[in-house]
Amino acid sequence: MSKIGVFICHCGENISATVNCGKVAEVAGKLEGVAYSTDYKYMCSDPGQTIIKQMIKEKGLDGVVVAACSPRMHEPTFRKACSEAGLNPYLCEMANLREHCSWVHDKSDATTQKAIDIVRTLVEKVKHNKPLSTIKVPVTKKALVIGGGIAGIQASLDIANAGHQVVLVEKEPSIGGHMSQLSETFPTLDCSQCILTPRMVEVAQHPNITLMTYAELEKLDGFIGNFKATIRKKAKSIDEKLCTGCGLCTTKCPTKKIPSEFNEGLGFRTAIYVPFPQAVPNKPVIDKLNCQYYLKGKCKVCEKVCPTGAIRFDQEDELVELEVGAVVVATGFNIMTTSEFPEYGYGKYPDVITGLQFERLASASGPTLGEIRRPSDGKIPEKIVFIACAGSRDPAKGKPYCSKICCMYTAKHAMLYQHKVHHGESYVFYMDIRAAGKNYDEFTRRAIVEDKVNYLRGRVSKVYEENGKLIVKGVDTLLNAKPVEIEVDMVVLASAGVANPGSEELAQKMHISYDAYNFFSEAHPKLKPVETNTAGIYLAGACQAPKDIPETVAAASGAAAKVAILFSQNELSREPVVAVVNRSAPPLYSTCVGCFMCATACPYSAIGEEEIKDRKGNVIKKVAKVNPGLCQGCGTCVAFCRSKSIDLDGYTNEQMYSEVMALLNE
Amino acid sequence: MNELIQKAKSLLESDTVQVVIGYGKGSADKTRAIFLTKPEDCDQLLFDSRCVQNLAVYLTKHEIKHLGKPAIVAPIPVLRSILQLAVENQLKESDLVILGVSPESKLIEFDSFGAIELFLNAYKIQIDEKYKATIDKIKAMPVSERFAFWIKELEPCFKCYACRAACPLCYCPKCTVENNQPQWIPAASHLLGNLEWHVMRAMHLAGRCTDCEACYNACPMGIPIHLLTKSMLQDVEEHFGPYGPSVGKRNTLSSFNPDDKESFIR
Amino acid sequence: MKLGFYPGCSLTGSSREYNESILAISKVAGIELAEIPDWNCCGATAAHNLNHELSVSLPARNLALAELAEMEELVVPCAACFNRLVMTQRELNENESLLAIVSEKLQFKLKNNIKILNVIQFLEKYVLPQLDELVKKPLNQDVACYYGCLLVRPQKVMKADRFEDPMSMDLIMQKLGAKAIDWPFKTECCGAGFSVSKTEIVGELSGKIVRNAVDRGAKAIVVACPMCHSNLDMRRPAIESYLKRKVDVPVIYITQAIALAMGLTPKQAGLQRHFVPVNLSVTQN
Amino acid sequence: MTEFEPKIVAFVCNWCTYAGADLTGTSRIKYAQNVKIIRFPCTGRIDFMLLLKAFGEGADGIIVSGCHPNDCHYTSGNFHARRRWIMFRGLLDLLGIDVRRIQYSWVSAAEGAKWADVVNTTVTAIRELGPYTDYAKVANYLEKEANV
Repeated sequence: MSKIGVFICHCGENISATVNCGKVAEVAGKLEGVAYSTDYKYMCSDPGQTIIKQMIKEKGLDGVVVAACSPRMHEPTFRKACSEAGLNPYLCEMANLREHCSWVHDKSDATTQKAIDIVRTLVEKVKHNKPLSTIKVPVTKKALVIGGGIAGIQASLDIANAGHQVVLVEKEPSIGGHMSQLSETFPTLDCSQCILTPRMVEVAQHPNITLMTYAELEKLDGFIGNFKATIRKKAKSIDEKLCTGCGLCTTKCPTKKIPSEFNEGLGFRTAIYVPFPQAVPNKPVIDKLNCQYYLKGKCKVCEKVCPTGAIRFDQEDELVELEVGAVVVATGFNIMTTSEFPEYGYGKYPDVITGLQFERLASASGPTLGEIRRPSDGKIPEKIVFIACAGSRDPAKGKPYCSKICCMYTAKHAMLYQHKVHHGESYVFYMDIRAAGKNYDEFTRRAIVEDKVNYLRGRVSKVYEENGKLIVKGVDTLLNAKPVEIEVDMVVLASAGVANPGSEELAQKMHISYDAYNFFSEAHPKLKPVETNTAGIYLAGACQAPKDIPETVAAASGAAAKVAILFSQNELSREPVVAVVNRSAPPLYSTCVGCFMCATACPYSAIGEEEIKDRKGNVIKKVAKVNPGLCQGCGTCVAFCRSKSIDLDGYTNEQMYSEVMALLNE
Repeated sequence: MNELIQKAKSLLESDTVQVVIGYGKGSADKTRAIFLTKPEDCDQLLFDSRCVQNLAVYLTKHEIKHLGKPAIVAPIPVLRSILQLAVENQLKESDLVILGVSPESKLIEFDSFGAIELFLNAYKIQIDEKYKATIDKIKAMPVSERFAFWIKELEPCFKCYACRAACPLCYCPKCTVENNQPQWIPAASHLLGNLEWHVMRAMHLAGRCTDCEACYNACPMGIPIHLLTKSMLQDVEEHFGPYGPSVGKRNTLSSFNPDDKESFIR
Repeated sequence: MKLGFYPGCSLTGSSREYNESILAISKVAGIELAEIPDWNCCGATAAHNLNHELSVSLPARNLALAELAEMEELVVPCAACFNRLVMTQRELNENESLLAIVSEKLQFKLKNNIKILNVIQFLEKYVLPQLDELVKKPLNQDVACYYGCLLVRPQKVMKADRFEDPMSMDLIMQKLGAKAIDWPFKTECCGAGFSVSKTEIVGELSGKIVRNAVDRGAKAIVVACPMCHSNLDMRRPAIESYLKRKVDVPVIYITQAIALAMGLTPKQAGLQRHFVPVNLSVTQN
Repeated sequence: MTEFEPKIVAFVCNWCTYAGADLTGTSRIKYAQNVKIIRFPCTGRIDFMLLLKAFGEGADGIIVSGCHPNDCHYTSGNFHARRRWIMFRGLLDLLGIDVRRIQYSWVSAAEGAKWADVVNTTVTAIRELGPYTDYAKVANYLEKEANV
């Protein structure tokens, strides 16, 4: 026989104005299993809570129903009170008499009767409540940051500076990402490398950061606080401990004509290479796909010239397993290589280039040492056209979204061009100028007014070559709307920002969601912008959508803060509302028959297999097993289980069943 | 037929399998399931149009599993059930040898579940027009009359659970009806319990049933419970596309499409 | 194999050679084209500028006649006719009330599921597979394939690949042994209907097309649309007066090019009907 | 004779409809008293058997309500529930269990007014249909036997 206490709250007059609280308490007191029942003006006040606590002790209550406001409001309050009086908090339930009864009905006997029905229902539920304890999940205070661009660098530094271990994984031989390729940055025109390289060095030297370059995530298992990551460290073919980074090998390597990724194909590199002079780590890797030795079995020039004997041709990929508590995904973006736009001639005409290529031309460390020279013949272009929205805002052929950064960098490009080629003429074809941001509109205005960049509002229909010139056919839609044809020396496409190739695969490895364009999805577009739907995995930067540097850095610091918050606790406490697969006596061991319909239905991939073994270790049967770290307690699995073998603590079959029975039986 | 007998013999002789599940002569003019463990008994095997029992039901039975690895005589309904059992993780390819029987009574061997699926592509589940007509007729009744019709149909049910025992997909070791915490369905047979039992049975088969009619064939009272599952098959097809067991395809009810269409949710 | 065939007005008048060459190559390829009995205007230009219902009803009648003749696929060589028929089919499939109005007018319930093929789609599906065997005299010339607008737009309906830089005719021409030059004017406007009202505009627009083709070394311009053909060919005087120079590059239908490559005579291909003479030594050697 | 007051049970999810009904309360929007709410974590948790049991225990009508598609707190519980309801509804309809007595709806945490409307229209509809005597006769079969 249960000993349940029922506490009816008047909520001032919020409840008692329409519900006869005294009557409710009186009737509730007579219900089977109710040992004590009372009503009080403010149950949530200190004296109110004291009544509950006293009665738990005095009457030895084994269940409590507080009939007051919505449990969404005060359930934690009353559960805490019960807990303080020594009663398991999960033996306390709330009956919602305010939002669901007194506020929505007029004063009448029927309203009071409904209140009684609600209380009776919860009393029946509480009879079947079990003591539950919060689930404690230990937290491994080490973070994995995937991607070593400015987002990954910022996130790593912030987490490391908060005192936690970080492993930063970068797939290229150096960290730095797209930002290291940029010339100057808007809206201040300060040099990208100058502000980035100190951060890169800081990463390399930080005692809390382990840097793994030329490495990729192979697998991610586990759950918040307890991930197990497998990292593939691709063979660099050098012994990093011995290599001093002297660079002799890269100067002697006979294979010199490999298009440089860092220079976007506008320069060359060798087969053993450091992607750029400021690379971190500043040690070379051998590109096996282009190295003569790997291709033909002969060469080994680098091995001969290496003063420390650091070359290792037989090195193999290495798989490293890491235990981490949180993951920050900062894999960045890429730009559309516009094969979908044959009319712009990208790939056909060497002097039609992407914005990223223009960055390399404008960069002091680039292939032209910062002089704007066109790729075909090295001439300084006298006239240049910039095409904005090359692929963005184009549902027919490109991407329907706005790539956000192009308006600003196109203005910057035109400005840099005008600064470097004083007599040059520049044109920008645009749809709209989207320059929302601190000092952004001023910047684009400066390009137009001070640097005399010709902005033409209209689209380009075609770029073609005639007599060594590029003819840009477009339209100027303003005022005297007319078709325009401009003969130019170079065309720069502000290509749409797109998700990195392989991001879909990566998202699947991590079980995070992604949108139709393969950008990773945040848990909530407004209130959880750096969280993913998987607890413990956060997003930073342009892997989520195209972002500029300030926005990326802000997101990275936001993600780092989330990690630091997580790491501020030794254990995570979770509501024990999780699903459980039953156990029974042999020979059944569990009524679960292992059809795993629940596993396919689980939104969190929280259900796995468990082998039930006999004493000799032989597998008797395979049953479902819920990982309480991953389970979020939706109970979808419960409704699927044909044999009722899986149940949800807090909302068990018995509890829900008795609620239905009680509600309908006066 | 000889082919089948020879194959069964050689499987037992070589000890590839320890039991052959097949059809043999039953009482009167009927056939029944037989379980052969000795090569010399294989001559008892037969196959003809009377063999409608779905033998796949034995594959998950504890008693049969104990006999060792089985070979099973599998006409199309059995093949469908085997495939569905595989989808539900109840069978592995290495668990059994399948002696497929084509509609022309030819022996077909399958080396993988994929091969069964490929074969079954030519034999999609099709609901007989006469059943469709019956279902339509029932659906055309006014709701009260329809309810009365079914209550009357279900009244003779005395919960022998033969329907459950005959169904290859009712393989749970402990059924919801045996659950008493809470007692979802009253154990005794009476109108409400009968109704609840059959609703539950049909729902548990939604999207899984392969339309073998074993339940109906097994029912001693001849209650047309197969109409329920057939109607649900139609519903599956109407709402979620073509139906049929398929390896690697999620069960209709444990999967979803964000664009699922309905017209009754406000 | 028997396919439905809708010639339209142009193919019986100004572009008879288009008709002749299609029929000629079909015969060689063993394809029977069955003309829609009692066909009428496709609704182009006049109708679709003035009366929407009429512009749908006219092509719908043709579609209905084709359905009555139990045609499953319909070849429509004229790009304008093709455009009208396809647009009509789509519109009737999307607009039930319009379909009801049109069905009422025609006294016929359209199933509206005929597959409509333009000449390129027809060639790709039925001629291309046998082309290797049928080419007897490869064309060893540089040609410019000119697509114009009607075969590729509106993109949503036509679903042409790379509609700013289509390649389908180029690929067929390469099969014939010709070299299809890479040029930027494949889909530029030829001036279309201004041919009649403002010929000087056609002179300028078509002039730029012809000039670019010639400057890039094309020895012939290959087309698949009667309108394009007449502007580039018949309006050559206007083109020359715009360009202020003489241009003798011939304009041929892709079907004529195939006919020549199949070894048919220039007459069978209808080459004698052009305004700009087609110099055989230019197209074939 | 007093007017028939239908007994209606509402099965709702915690995150959308329960919160939506809370909002109805805080907005002081009045609705009929006939509906009593049972809180589930998610519509995905709602076992079809509970709906049957509710009719068996004398409910005249049922409301099932949760998050709008794509808004599920658990990302996809409501999608699973929707499929289940599509199938369950078809089966009940075939069996002559009156599907008009089950109102399914999506009510978000922001739709306090919609909740009141769903309740009121359901109450009106069930009132018109009258008590569910067909089912009650079957359900009371047991009691009658016990009384004999």
